[in-house]
Amino acid sequence: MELDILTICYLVASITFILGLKMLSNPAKARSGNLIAAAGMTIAIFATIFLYKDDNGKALHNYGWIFAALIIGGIVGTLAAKKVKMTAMPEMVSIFNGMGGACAALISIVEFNHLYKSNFLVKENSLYISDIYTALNSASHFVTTATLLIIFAGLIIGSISFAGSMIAWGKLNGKVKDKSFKGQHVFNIVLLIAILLIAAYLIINLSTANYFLFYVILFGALLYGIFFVLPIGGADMPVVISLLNSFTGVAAACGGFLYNNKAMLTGGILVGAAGTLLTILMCKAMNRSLTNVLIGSFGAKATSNAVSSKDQGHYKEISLSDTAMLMSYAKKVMIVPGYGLAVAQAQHACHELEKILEDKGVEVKYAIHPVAGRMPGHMNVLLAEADVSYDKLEEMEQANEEFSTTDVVLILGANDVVNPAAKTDPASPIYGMPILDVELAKNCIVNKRSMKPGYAGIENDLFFRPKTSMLFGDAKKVLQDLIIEIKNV
Amino acid sequence: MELDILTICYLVASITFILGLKMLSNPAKARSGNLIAAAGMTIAIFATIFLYKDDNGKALHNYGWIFAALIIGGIVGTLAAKKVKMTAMPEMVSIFNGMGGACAALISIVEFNHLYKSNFLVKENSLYISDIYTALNSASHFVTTATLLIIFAGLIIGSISFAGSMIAWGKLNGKVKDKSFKGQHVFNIVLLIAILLIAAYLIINLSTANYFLFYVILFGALLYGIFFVLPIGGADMPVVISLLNSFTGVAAACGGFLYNNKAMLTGGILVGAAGTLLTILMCKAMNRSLTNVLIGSFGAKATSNAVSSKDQGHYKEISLSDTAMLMSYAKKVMIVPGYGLAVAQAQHACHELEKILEDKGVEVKYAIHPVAGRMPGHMNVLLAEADVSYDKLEEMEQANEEFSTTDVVLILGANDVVNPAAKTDPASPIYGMPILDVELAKNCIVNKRSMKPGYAGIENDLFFRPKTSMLFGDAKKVLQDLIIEIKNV
Amino acid sequence: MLDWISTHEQMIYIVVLMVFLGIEVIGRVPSVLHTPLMSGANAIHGVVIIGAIIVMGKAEADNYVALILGFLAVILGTLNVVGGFVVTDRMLEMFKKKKV
Amino acid sequence: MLDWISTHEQMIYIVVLMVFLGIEVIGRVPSVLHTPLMSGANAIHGVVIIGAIIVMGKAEADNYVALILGFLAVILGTLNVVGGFVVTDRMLEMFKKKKV
Ligand SMILES: NC(=O)c1ccc[n+]([C@@H]2O[C@H](COP(=O)([O-])OP(=O)(O)OC[C@H]3O[C@@H](n4cnc5c(N)ncnc54)[C@H](OP(=O)(O)O)[C@@H]3O)[C@@H](O)[C@H]2O)c1
Ligand SMILES: NC(=O)c1ccc[n+]([C@@H]2O[C@H](COP(=O)([O-])OP(=O)(O)OC[C@H]3O[C@@H](n4cnc5c(N)ncnc54)[C@H](OP(=O)(O)O)[C@@H]3O)[C@@H](O)[C@H]2O)c1
Repeated sequence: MELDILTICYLVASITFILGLKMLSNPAKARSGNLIAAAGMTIAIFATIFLYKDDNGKALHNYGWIFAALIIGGIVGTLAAKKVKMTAMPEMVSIFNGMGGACAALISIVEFNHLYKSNFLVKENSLYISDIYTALNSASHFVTTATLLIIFAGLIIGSISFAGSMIAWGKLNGKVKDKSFKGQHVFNIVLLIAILLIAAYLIINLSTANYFLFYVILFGALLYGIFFVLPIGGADMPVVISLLNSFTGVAAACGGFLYNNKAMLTGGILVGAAGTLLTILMCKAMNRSLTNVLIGSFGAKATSNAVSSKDQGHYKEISLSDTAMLMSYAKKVMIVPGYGLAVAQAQHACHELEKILEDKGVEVKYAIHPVAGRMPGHMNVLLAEADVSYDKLEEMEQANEEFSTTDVVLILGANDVVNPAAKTDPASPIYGMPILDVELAKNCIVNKRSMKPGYAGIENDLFFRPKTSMLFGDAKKVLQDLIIEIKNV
Repeated sequence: MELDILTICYLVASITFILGLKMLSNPAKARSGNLIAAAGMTIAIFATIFLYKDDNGKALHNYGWIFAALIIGGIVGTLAAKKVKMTAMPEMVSIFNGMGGACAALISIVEFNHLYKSNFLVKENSLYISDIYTALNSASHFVTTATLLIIFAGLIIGSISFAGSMIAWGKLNGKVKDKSFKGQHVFNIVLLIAILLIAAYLIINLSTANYFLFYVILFGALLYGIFFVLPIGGADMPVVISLLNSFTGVAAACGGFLYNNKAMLTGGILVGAAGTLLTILMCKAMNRSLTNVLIGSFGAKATSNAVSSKDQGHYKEISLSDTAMLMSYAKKVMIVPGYGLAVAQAQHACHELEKILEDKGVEVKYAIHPVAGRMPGHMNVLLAEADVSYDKLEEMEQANEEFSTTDVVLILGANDVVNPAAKTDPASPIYGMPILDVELAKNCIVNKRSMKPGYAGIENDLFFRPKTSMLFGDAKKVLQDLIIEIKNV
Repeated sequence: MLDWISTHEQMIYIVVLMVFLGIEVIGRVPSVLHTPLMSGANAIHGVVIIGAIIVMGKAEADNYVALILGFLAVILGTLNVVGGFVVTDRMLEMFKKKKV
Repeated sequence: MLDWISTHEQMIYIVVLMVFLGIEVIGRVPSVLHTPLMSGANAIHGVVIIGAIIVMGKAEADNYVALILGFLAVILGTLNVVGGFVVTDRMLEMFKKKKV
């Protein structure tokens, strides 16, 4: 009876997961989708606590511990998620993802000990093993093999996901620098194969003599996770996190097999599949291939390019006062924010500039490129933090239509997303990526600190075009000075 | 071993069904999608024949019969499908759908007899029932109830689908006329409830005394199928067929439960769900609601409207010779085909007209409205039959852009799809349906036999507009005469 | 009833998931493909023929009802499958030039 | 191996169908929603906490390894779930005006 209700709860949960994810991919419904999935999750959790029975009909105990853990995790999680700065959210996601991976790995460890004990030590405990047997509702000693297989899968994937996410987190907040040694890729591959071989060996003949290898695997997996992420460029972390995210999904699914638990199984697989596709979509949006991101050839090329690139032609600079003039007397100004704005944390100054210009009767809009910044929606999040109203933000398509009627385009720390090479130069690594056609506007003012390239590490012709003039300096500083100048106009 | 291969074959089949359906909804891949599904089906069929074992490990026998049936069905099916005229294809689909429904019903009948026999008569036969027991891999006498439930569901749904499809077929080829008597809807509902009650009664206590009621149900279901479709307007048959199509899907799924056969189950449910959605989409395309189609209020309104509608203002006619003149000296002519062209079977004449005009250096194109005719793609199919080349067919969007540069629009038996009321008159039943903006063109010539309304049964303002002139007569006849006239120009 | 749910848990899951898939999969079909899609789906539910084959193949030689009905069922099922796929293919032929 | 397939037939089906669903369901996500979607998916795989709870709840009072690791696992799982959903919600707050 209770078990049947539990089943139903799980079914409900699975459905909410599917619906939730579906709605999450639709701007109008995303938020409610998230809440629906959350509701389903809550149901699944409490149903498990109160209704779960092992195959001898024994209910769960240790409620004290369980709730303690739930409360601790719940509070810490909420606080962390509430306090984190908008722009630091990808880091947060990375951490939480790591937690999930670790959780999966821990489960595998405990279950392994159980299984090991009950198989090779105290036989009186064999009650427990019979338990797993039936849990896997299958016959033959084949079970232990299958169980082991699942346990190991959960352990390895979970650990990789955990270690990887931690590194990704470190990179995003700059604590960890990109590191890679010669032939690291070879090393990684060898390491992975080694892990799998040991696992296979243990699965086939686990014995009191070799069971410690289990921990070798654990260690190896953690190591692999680290070396897997270390060489990848910090800017690609969103992609990496999304990938690790789908890993964790698979790890969770392993748990689903282990406990023959449909909620875990469906939820895990769902995320595993969706996460993988999402990762690919993310790469597409920056038009790169996944392998390209993982092998990081992009970053490599970048530096080389940056070095080799000679300053082709000359660019003209513009003074703050001239900029102030130009903008104050413009009818329409479009601001193109980029990664630099986020680095300089200049969103508030930017909003202020907007207000002052509006007071002067200038129409101000923002042109948002889908992959401006370092995560999709980065600019939306950033500007929203400085509460810029949403009707001022224009998607790339609309923006491109408006540039022709624009007097001044102010580019704040954006580079690749306005690089004409994406349209003109088939050799360019960003060739084919849709860009903002800022050149359609009458004037184009670019603020960045130097002539250094951006994420893609390539020269930007735009800076050398007649219509363009450079306004060097840190975005925040420049904007603040600009505001003063404009006030004095 | 064999059983495992069978399982795999079924899995493969299920996957091909999903992929096939997915590709079928994408113009570029549709055809290969159909072939993939067909391949999967073939695998499933032959795997069943050669690998299936009942739960006592007995393989199938009666191979002679089976293959005889397969060959007969295969040959007849292929011939019928190959010979049928393009425009009669919906009829064909309807027949095939009916066959599927009948097949499901027959299975239920046979299984019922088995179950009945083995339960109430010769107990020595109980081998068979144990068979179903295990087939449903569940315990308790509850099984028989569940089995009965499934058998009845298959019987009822299958029969309805069969009878309904036959009526739909009859309507499409004009053999059956729309019939409905006062309070027929009430009658239908009562009939349905009666069927369900009897079924419920039998499921709970089937006995030698009442088992004949099974055949009452069968009869009732067939009757319901007939009365369900009879009152619905012939033009709505595509929608009805699509609905019955999803019914048959569910009936097939019942078989899947009965034999615990995943291929049947997944295939059936897949079609059941997709079919239902498709039905709704079809209604949307003509912007109507499903209930509206089924209760047929539309058809009713139609007649009433047609009667009540007074000829508002006056229309001008145009002579064949003038039409010939106008077209021969036009730079660009757009032809708008509609249901009337199909009725008149004038596609070939139409193609000929096109060629003659082209010889005279006139550019001729066709503007295809998505729901012109009586089935989606009807016009494409029709014109393709008279091998009009595809680059001449313009989807509604492109067409609407081209009208402004068009000298003469020739409307052949189209009406609703060019009715401006869809844009201007919120009261109109077709309000909101996108239409072809033929009024953008310099001249607009409408060929139909009278001023009678079309499918929607509503007046068409277009006919009374200054730019429009009517050219009455049967499309085929008119076109043939027109061709002669043009030759003489 | 309830215990039926947990004994058939996996079946239920398969059904639910198929329903979702069925809806998701044809979500964005252009209206010009409605008829071929309907026809293709129609061919797919011909999978019911498997049931017919099983009935036929299990029928004892003396059980004429089963034999005859089964025989009929297999024929009808085949009609549904073969006819369905062939007709669909012919319809799509009409659209093939579109692809280019 | 092979017989494993047919004993776990339904499981396999569920997995396969979920994979299809996972792909179909997010097929058309606009790039601006990538991050929230990732974050939401991340919260969903927190369902692994169920496993942690079961471990914890089964652990015998004397089995400290299980107790401690289980305890840790539940905390981490909760972090994943709660944190994940909250963060996602905050992200989407950013887009809410978009909806209007
Ligand atoms: N959105 C995503 O999901 C995502 C994820 C990963 C990667 N990416 C990639 O990131 C790039 C985004 O393009 P983007 O134009 O936004 O950024 P970008 O191309 O990386 O250019 C950023 C520019 O900002 C300047 N900058 C840095 N700090 C600054 C500061 N404090 N003040 C003023 N300027 C500063 C830099 O030039 P100086 O050093 O000379 O100042 C740099 O050229 C694209 O290539 C995209 O593919 C996007
Ligand atoms: N495509 C689909 O999937 C589908 C399915 C079901 C319903 N529908 C509906 O069908 C309608 C299609 O619009 P439509 O403009 O193509 O057709 P329509 O609105 O039904 O008009 C057809 C016109 O052709 C004329 N006609 C009939 N026989 C003729 C002949 N032999 N020679 C010349 N003219 C003839 C009729 O006028 P006379 O009688 O005066 O000649 C009639 O007004 C829409 O309302 C649509 O919603 C479409």
